[in-house]
Amino acid sequence: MTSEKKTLLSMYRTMVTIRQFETMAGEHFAAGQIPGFIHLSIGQEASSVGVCSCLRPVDYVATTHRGHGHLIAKGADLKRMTAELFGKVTGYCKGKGGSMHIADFSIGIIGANGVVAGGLPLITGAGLSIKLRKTDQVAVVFFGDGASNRGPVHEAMNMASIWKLPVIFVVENNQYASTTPQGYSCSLRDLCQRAAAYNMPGIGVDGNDVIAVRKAALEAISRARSGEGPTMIENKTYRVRGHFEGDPQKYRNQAEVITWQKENDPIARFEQLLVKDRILTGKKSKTIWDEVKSELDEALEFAKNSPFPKPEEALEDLFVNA
Amino acid sequence: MTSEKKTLLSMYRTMVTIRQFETMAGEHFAAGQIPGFIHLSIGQEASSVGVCSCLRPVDYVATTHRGHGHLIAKGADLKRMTAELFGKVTGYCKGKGGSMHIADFSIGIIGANGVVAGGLPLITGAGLSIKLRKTDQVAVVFFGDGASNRGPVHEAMNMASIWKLPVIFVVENNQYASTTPQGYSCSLRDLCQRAAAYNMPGIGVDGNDVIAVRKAALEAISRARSGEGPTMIENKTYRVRGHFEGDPQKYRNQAEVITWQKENDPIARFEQLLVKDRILTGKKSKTIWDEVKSELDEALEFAKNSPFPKPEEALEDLFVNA
Amino acid sequence: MSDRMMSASAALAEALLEEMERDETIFIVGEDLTAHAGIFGQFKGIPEKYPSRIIDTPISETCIAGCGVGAALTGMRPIVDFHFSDFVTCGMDELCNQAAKIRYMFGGQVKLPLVVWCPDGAGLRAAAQHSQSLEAWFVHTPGLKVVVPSEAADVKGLIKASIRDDNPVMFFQHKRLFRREGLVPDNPEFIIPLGKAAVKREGKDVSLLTYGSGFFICMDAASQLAEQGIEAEVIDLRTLKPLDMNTIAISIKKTNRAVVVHEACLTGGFGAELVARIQAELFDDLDAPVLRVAAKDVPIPFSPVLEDFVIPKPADVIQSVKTVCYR
Amino acid sequence: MSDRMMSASAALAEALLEEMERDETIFIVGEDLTAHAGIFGQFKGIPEKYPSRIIDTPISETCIAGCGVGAALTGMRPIVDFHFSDFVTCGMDELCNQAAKIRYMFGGQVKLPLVVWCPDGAGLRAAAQHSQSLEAWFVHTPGLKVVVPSEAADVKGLIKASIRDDNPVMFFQHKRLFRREGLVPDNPEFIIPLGKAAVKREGKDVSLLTYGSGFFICMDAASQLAEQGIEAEVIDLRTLKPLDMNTIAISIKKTNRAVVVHEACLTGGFGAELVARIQAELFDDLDAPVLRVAAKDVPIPFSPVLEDFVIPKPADVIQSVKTVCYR
Ligand SMILES: Cc1ncc(C[n+]2csc(CCOP(=O)(O)OP(=O)(O)O)c2C)c(N)n1
Ligand SMILES: Cc1ncc(C[n+]2csc(CCOP(=O)(O)OP(=O)(O)O)c2C)c(N)n1
Ligand SMILES: [Mg+2]
Ligand SMILES: [Mg+2]
Repeated sequence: MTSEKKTLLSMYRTMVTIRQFETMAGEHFAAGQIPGFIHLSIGQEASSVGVCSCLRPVDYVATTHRGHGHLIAKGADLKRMTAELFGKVTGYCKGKGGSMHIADFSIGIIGANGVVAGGLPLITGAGLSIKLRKTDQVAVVFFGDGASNRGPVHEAMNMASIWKLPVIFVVENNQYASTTPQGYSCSLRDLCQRAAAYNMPGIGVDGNDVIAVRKAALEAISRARSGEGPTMIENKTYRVRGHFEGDPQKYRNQAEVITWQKENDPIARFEQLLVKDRILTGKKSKTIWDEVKSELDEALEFAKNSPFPKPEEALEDLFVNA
Repeated sequence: MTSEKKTLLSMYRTMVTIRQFETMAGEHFAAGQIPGFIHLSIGQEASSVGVCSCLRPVDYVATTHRGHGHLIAKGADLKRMTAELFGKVTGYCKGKGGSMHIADFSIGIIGANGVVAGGLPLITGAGLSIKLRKTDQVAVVFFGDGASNRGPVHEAMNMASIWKLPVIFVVENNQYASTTPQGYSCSLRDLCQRAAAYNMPGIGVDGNDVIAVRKAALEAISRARSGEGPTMIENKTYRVRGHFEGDPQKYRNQAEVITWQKENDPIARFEQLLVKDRILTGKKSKTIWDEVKSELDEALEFAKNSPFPKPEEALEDLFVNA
Repeated sequence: MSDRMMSASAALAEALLEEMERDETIFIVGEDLTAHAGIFGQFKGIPEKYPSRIIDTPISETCIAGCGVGAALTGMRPIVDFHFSDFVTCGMDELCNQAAKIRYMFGGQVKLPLVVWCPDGAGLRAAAQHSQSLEAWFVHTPGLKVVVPSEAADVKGLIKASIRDDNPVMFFQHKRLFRREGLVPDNPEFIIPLGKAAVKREGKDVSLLTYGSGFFICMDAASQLAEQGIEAEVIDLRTLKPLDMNTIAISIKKTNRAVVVHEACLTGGFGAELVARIQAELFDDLDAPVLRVAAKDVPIPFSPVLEDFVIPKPADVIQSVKTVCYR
Repeated sequence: MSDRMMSASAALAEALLEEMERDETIFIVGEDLTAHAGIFGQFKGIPEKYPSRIIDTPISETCIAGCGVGAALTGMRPIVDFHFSDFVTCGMDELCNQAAKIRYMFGGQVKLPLVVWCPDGAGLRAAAQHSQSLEAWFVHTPGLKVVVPSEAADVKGLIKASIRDDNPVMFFQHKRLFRREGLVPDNPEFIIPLGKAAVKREGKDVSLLTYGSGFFICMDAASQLAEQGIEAEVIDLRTLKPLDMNTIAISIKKTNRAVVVHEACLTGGFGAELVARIQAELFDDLDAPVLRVAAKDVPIPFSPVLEDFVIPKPADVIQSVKTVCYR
């Protein structure tokens, strides 16, 4: 198999992993086994995988409250992620973070973020750091259509632009910010138009087409590496689950959701393509889904069998050498 | 004399008043009679007067640390302004504010602001208030090229746009933000291009041409009043004094300053125009300068003869009914 | 007129509906208000009754806060919904450098009738960035009033007083207490003046000074203490600024002992201010140091075991009470 | 090696030059740094020596702060210049919800060596939005260290310790004290560990606990008090978090009286925390209440008469000392 084909299959597998991970998380949340609240990115897997499939472990990613997909696509460990969601001591953050606060600095994930748009100033700092250290890393930040109206986005895009930082701003326009339709909170339909305000290329992409997303990301990365500065990518997609699990969703018609699910599912679309190009068969696909399932079962087992932290461990990890 | 001519002459007089007021302030600051620090807008009078000549007392203006010109153009009382600069109890703020914090709510000046871009969120609120109260007022905010890179600008312009608020965003691009050249801190030369990011008209104007500024302002006001929403106006101008009085100005060549002063002084340009159109004569102009001078002498006298507040008055004015 | 059992959330909505009826300059502005009547359902009925006076915004906390300030300066009485109190960080300049200072800086020219409504507090496994109690920052900012109600009736009486106040008021309401029910008077003119604490349980042995979620912790502790023969007086401060030192002093002159309880983390919390004032003003009345019970000095962790360990519990109050009572 | 007289500003620049020489991951980022070597000239020599490591930014406090955080997470040791401490309001989320919480939230995975340098304080007739002392907000934020030096030598020793610390440090330096000179050791390894207070004047009658500009007020008051027969011990806390309670306790066990002095406004200031701890931990050692001397609870007004009235003076310290000494 060519390396290109391998890549495509591995992307498919990652999308399937995200889908199954989040489906599992949703179920266990509904069953009361995951505390707090969780935000699923089901239906947006192409955005995570299209972008992160182009990144190496040394490249940085900052993500959001809806970050499971980005984390998995960047290579995060399913066991430690699951355990973190369950609040266990074996989780990525020893149970201190939960769904909204997972990071893995060893593979360049500088953090999910509970503050909408909170990742943008940080990624600008990561970009500056790359520039000062003169490495060929790139730094990617994911944020939402809702986030795009926050002030820090403006400051970060401007700063990345004037310094020509190797940063990629990926806005995932999933058409809602919590209860608020994108078209209400912004007078533009195409958020990538805002790139022009920073003299930066803005690429609008069908965000449920993983190949198109990947192409845009590769273009942005090549710009970043060659010192031409940041790029904004808008992945147009759709959030098929509620904002958070349990969301009453009075703000939209379920028919809209179903249409997206049925007609524009990024995994189904990619699968069709792979089948058409004879990279995947129905049987192979089933194998992948099954393999992923057992990987996730293992992760779940691991999480369930792991202990909770000891209460006093709440006092650890605040300061280095404290 | 036609009313049009009267308006033009009154605009000229206001520009002269601002120039003389600030020249006086600079002198008294240098002489140690004005405490703190002051920022002069000498050379930018066309922007203040071009815009404010179109406003009525009921219309709102929010200004900046460099606000004397806007205040005077909006009709502020010279005596109370001068007294405030001197820290006297007869000043606009009873000595509590100083140069950076003057307001006159009775004529719609909702405040100068020591926080760069601090006026933009406030003016959005004023705009929303107008919309809710259904009056025909308009709300104008002045801010600098430096300010334009702050996040609140993004949030305010977006919000004003989606709600079609009767707000006018006037960016005074005087080419420097303290020591920082505009071209360093932003990848665009024309800040009015950023209006497009909010689906809002952005008008670039020769900010030292008071007639051009007025024209742009009238256009924006008519849009605002007819419910079409906000407009951004960029007045391209130049700060001929230091950022603050006493600024060593190592960041620029004095030749640049002198060129602007000599070749692009907004008052001289307007005077030439008025003389050419036979609205003003050299003699009439001298009379205006002299009249303004004596008005200012009076203001100065008033300020100097006014008492300082009593120390304990520092405890007043914090809360209503406190 | 009689009292009804209702939730803190319903008490808030009722108060707002009554006030919005009374004064048409009142409006509410913030994120995600109309679809679900606020993300906690706290504005139930308002989107239907006053659709143009409850306004959804983009995610723009800085400008939302500033919008409130600008509207308050120009004739309106805005209520800004801050979504989660944790995000006051995104509007600190508008709250602390603008709202708090404008009247003073401009020599008293203008009034600024603004209510900043902030749902706060821990206990929902919402982790470090959605669980804070940040009232102390605002207590340390001259020009702001700070209100932290506990029971449903307090919510109603205090939000009304806050709305009618001509000054900016930071109003913190605990997320975990929205559904908690309490008796609320039926009278639309039931108003609790800012700056009045309430003695909610009388006792002679120790004064428990508290507010917000701390109140319920103290009431719980007080019942348990009573069984052990210690009569704790529970004072619900309700307003932190202005502070009702008078009620506190009367209590301490009687009990000669005090414990301060709040959910915000210990160091630099409002309890510190309270202790500093008490020992300065009532030094000779104190038979023991004033102790503080508060969250431990870490961000709020996610895992239930950890979170429960960090936030204060009745047992912590009981222990401190026994220490000051030397038992 | 000997001591040299130098200004606090020169001490800062010298320390930074030495540290930047030692460690090439250190850089400075903020507004208007290069043209005039910082708006107070505080980075003298650095733009020439390390032009690529002192970086001018647009006016974007939010992103500047975030930039520091992001760079610290990815191998650098940034120093963020906040221009005026008043504008921390524009970076509160990055400081308090990000920098302070990241290490903890992520279970200790990463270190965050960040210094946030904030010129603060009143006395320059700069009015309400350019004169604040806001250290208390950060003391109340778990995850941040807080340093407030007074003398030139402290500036040098503490900035070095802050830079070498692997945690985020808020460093407040008073604008009015930049030109004030003091003896500074010549030794590039002269470092003052965070969390060590200094007894800068010994005395037996009362402990004056202070930091930053308050230190000079206390030294002045102490000389005047000495003439009147009261020997005040002056403790310069230097670091507010971590706090050196040990040095404080030793002093109070000797003097049995304390007055806390700071320039920040009284209510909810750091003095409250100090008093609360002292009375809790040293109750039996106190012969009098611990009093606080601080700015009055209003924004800083512009007019010199007003500003001078609002900020604390040696006379205020003297009066409080006499009160606690019952004279
Ligand atoms: C600064 C801030 N404001 C508000 C919130 C509450 N909040 C969490 S997610 C969200 C919507 C975000 O929308 P978007 O950016 O489009 O991302 P999506 O949820 O669609 O992925 C809101 C309002 C927050 N976490 N942080
Ligand atoms: C939020 C904030 N950051 C920084 C400053 C310090 N400062 C005052 S004026 C100024 C430059 C402003 O430049 P610009 O917006 O272009 O206005 P101009 O001074 O040119 O009129 C700066 C950095 C401030 N007052 N507020
Ligand atoms: Mg969205
Ligand atoms: Mg400028």
